Amino acid sequence: MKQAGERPVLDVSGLPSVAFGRSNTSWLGNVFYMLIEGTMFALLFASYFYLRTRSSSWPPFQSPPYAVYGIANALLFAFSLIPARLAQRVAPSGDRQKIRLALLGLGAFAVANLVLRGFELTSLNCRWYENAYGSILWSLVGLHTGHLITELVETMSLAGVSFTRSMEGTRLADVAINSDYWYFVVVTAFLMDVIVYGTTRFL
Amino acid sequence: MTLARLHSGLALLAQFTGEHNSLHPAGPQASGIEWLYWVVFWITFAAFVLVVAGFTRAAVRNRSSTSEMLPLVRDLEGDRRASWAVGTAVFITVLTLFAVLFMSIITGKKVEGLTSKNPVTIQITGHQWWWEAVYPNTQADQTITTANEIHVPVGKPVVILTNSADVIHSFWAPSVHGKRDLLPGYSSAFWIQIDKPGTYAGRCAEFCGLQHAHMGFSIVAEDQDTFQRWEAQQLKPAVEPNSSETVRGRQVFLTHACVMCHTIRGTDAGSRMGPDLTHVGSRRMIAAETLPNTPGALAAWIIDPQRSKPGNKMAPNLLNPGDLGALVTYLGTLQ
Amino acid sequence: MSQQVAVPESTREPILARTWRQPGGFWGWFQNVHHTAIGVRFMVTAFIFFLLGGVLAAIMRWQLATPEHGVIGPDLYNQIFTVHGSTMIFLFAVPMMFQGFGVYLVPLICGTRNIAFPRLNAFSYYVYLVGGLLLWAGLLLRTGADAGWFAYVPLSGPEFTPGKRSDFWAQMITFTEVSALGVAVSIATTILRYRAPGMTLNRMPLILWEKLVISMAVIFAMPAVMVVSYMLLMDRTINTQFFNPAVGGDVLLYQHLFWFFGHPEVYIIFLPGTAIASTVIPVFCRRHIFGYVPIVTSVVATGILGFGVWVHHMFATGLPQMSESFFTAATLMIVIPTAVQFYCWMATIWHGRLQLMLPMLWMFGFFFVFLIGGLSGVMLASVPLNWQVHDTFFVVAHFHYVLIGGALFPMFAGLYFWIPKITGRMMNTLLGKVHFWLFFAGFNITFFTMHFLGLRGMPRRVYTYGPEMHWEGLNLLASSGVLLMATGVIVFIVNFFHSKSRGRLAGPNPWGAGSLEWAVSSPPPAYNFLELPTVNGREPLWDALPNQPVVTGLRDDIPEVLVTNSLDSEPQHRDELPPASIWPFLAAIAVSVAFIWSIFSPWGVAYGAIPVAATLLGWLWPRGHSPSPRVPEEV
Amino acid sequence: MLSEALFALFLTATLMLAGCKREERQLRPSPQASQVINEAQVSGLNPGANPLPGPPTPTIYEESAYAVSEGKRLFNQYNCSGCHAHGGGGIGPPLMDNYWIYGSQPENIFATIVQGRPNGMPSFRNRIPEFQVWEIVAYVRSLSGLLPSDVAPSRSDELHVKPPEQSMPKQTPVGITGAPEPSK
Repeated sequence: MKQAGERPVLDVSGLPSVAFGRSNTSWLGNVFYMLIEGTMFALLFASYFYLRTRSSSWPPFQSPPYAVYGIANALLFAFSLIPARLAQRVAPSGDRQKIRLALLGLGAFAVANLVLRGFELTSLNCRWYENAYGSILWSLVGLHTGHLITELVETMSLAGVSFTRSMEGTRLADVAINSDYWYFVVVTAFLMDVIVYGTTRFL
Repeated sequence: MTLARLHSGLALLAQFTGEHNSLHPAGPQASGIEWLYWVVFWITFAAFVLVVAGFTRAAVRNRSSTSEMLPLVRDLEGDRRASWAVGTAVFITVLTLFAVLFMSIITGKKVEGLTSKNPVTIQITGHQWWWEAVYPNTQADQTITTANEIHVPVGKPVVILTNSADVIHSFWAPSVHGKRDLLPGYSSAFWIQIDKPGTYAGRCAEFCGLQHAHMGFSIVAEDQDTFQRWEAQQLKPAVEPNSSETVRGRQVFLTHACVMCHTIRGTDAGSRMGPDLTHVGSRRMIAAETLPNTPGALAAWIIDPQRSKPGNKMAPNLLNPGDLGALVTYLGTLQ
Repeated sequence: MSQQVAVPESTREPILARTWRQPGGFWGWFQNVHHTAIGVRFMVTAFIFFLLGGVLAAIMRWQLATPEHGVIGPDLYNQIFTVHGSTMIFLFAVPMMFQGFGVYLVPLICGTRNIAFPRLNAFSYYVYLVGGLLLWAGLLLRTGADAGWFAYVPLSGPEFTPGKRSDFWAQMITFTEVSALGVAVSIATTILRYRAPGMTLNRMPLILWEKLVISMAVIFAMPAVMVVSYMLLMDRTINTQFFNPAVGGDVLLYQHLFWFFGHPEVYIIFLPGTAIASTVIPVFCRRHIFGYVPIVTSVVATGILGFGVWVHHMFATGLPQMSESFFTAATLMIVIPTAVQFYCWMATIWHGRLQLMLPMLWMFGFFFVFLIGGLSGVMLASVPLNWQVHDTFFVVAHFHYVLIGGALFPMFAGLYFWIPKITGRMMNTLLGKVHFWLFFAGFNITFFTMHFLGLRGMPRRVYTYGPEMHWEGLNLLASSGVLLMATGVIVFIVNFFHSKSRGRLAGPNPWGAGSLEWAVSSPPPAYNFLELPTVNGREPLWDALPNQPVVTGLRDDIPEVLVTNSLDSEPQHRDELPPASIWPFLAAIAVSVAFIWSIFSPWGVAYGAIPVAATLLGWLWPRGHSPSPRVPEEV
Repeated sequence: MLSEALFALFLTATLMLAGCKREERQLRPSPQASQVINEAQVSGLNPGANPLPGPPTPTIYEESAYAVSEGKRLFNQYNCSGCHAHGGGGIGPPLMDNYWIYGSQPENIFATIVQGRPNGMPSFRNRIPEFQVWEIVAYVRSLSGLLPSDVAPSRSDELHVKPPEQSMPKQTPVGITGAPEPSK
């Protein structure tokens, strides 16, 4: 029987079994999903500007969305980057106490964002069935709200796991990846705000 | 010269419809496109022959019929020569594509370049599944409305304005010009000109539902005098019935379902749902070029339009034979 | 890295087999997450959809054989051609060429033990299966989509397609796109992370390059069709106004978004064909491929340029002339990378030692057929010619030459090439040749004829035509070719089942090929590679050193794979893959319920999200402790 | 592989048995249905919760999304909207509410269209073939949510004048007395 030992071998047993950062496969998968969803956002933005060219006035015969809740939510999103970054920083240490705190903090921000988003929805000054402007506006906000809900569920699930003994290995890497995804949610929120509140007023 | 013979030979394969053929142009637009077609055809044909010859030569050159596993080939000298060959081939390909692009753009410009100060204007509206043709005029009573059969003067530029009443259709008479989509919410214009008198068939080219297959139209190109006579005739209101039969026919028309959808100018019938029938008797075909305009076909169409065009918007009409006969006779008099 | 005494193979093999074993039995079938099983499922399912789509095609050709033929009425005809097109594109071509071949082959060619995200991959299969069943159940329930495979609004919209026909179609799109996106993420991650040590980017087999480019094309193109099919669905169910011109909507927005997906889609279907060509040709010419770098460049260029040409599907809508000229130029430009690949293949054959075995025979069919399709594509790229032949049978001929030439011929080449790997037995050569000639002849009879029909003015998607058009002779000829094609496919099926049980045993490497899938037994064991290989060249088996090292040090008792970096595939860390699980299947069911429910009530999305979230939690919930606590490290 | 095939087969068989009337499209109505109603019916006034015994009601129209959408098309093109607006009423009574002067059953509405009613509703006898009247009847009923929402039409490609029929809340029809109609 031929033995592997007879051949030159490349021994990898000393390599780590979990990686943080870019060499993590889930990190890469997450990047791909952000690309997919980013493309969806980009296409909706493009559709928004396309539909704008087809209408003589914009917003068509109605006032632009009431911006106060949107601005408040944008500020909240900006501050939410703090717990997100914190979670990412403490994740490799495996310190469950800190991870719990950071995740719960992020979750609290997500809940607050979602509540404010509810107010935003009531102040868009149009309905999705009124005209194409309303449809694209609601789609944009709706798509982003979907992401917000997903991210909330994911953060709370991770927070749940962080109270069990399973919070080790790849789960720690998942905490860091979860923060990456939160950054994505925040960036798309800003872009969306610019379009929903900005272009309806200033362009 | 031999090239010309070959052309006609190839054209023979793709012919016999006469007036409905991209390669049988009747005006400058279709001719320009036909010219481009043949140029590009010969370019691609040459490319095809060369590539097939190359693969054939490559295949027979070192072919080995054994099915045993042969050792690998390493042929650096061959690779070096192949680099040159591939590079040259790519270069020629790029040049050829530029040539095609150039000719395509100049043909496009030429084909689109037709214009005139005082053209005949025809507003075409696509309906499921027929064509409404209006010759607009600032005076409402000078506007001609007809369906499916478009008359144009020979040798004069005609501008076609497009519109759709429901879904997307596409206006296409291959012997006259390429197709143009009729999009709801958009109106556009394009120019045609026909130099040879005759009748040119056209069809809807964008899938538009159940009767997409039977959505034909025709363009009748005639000399200026005939065209003007046709115009004058179309402007008149409907012929008054002059016999008891036709009086009864009009009565049937006005008291049955017909009146719900059709217009006959000069009577109470004024609905724009179906084709305008004021001069229906003068048309060659009915039902968007599906049936000949004969009394028999017309009667069959009135009784059961769903037989030859299932799904079309005209309802079957159960008329008693006397009423039907009178109606058909009446419609036949509407020249 | 310390040298370690290797455990003898004889004792490792059972351990590895137990670690990687997938559960058997009825429920085991739904838990399997190994890429070979899922890949074969994709292929078999897609092939069944191909046969079903072919039956529809045959019915259409029967109807069109004579003028005013009354076999089927317009309503059924419209459903049949729509379902035929949708099936062939969404349920056959992409799942077969990208998902099927990709999922089965990529991990083997990378030299690893399973695909990345194996559960996502299994989930993608179930979602695809449900999407396909949805479309076909629709057809059988008289709810067949009937607005064409690109379902232009307003015809497919709320006013002109009453009932649920378009909704079924739009949700089928969602299912298949979720599936394709999941597989694209898995495949791209596998290629970028799981390549064997030594398989640097510069040595990556061409098929991996192409799968990577296709995955990226999927990632950027498929969102467009999801966006547009959702707009359509929302217009129909919750009364949004995206495509209603009366209140600011726009029908061309649909076309722009659809073709922004639709044209890259063509390359998503065609590039796997070139991947197979670049894999098969060197094997049967007994030499390395000529022009590795130009081919890679061409593939990448095709992937990028494919996103810049979508407007050539819309020339007849009357866009401004400037933009039309631009898109003509872009479309012609995309000919160049394909031409480069053709010339490189020609040079490979020229300077090789050709053995015309079955896969190579199909390759020549591919060259011939695709060449015609590509050249008629040059004609279509020209705006004035496009005005004449667009939406006619000329276009039908063109895209069947491109898609059957670019996907089906390579697919059969690939099947004859890899079926010995999948089943362990060789296919019969004589039957294979009969299959080829029947199919090749039948195909050309049917589709070459259609060029003439198109020039003679026959629009596509007509359920019948009048005798006064004089199209009957050519149509009858076109219809007759279907018989030959169908017979050919039947011969293939007979050949498959015959060889599956009685064919000659293939052994690990029947063709003497050079890529890593041929290093393992046929069919591959559950763990793929007993020892993970290392690589020394573009054709790992041909270029291996006499004493090529193998990888040791991965644990045998847990499903572990080696993660390397993207550029030069240096080992980075070990990664534990999840074991078999029923959760992907349950999640697919939950997602399907939500999607289908949302056709009938918008509340389906809200209520349906609850079981979806529950199954996803079950899927992702940690599986207790790893056998040994694992220490994270920043790499 | 076998279990997969069996599963698919099973699913298909179940679905085929279920059938789907919603999508039925009768492109060629039977001669009876295309008849125009010529028999004079002496109706007089018989409003309210006491519908006339009419001809048996064909249910096919109310179960087919195509027939209802045809009804919607005809409702607009035959200019019913001229008096009833898009169901909101104008010269004629509104059709979107739950208040039915002449009964909400299909045969009541059928009789109303064919016979006409005092105060302006003309008789369409002879003018509209019977099957089209039934289609219009089905559409009119969808206006007040009396048809299942997967059969009722969605929004149209026109100016937005009212919520689409598929999102109409189901109304409980009442007669002129205000009491709910006796259901059949």
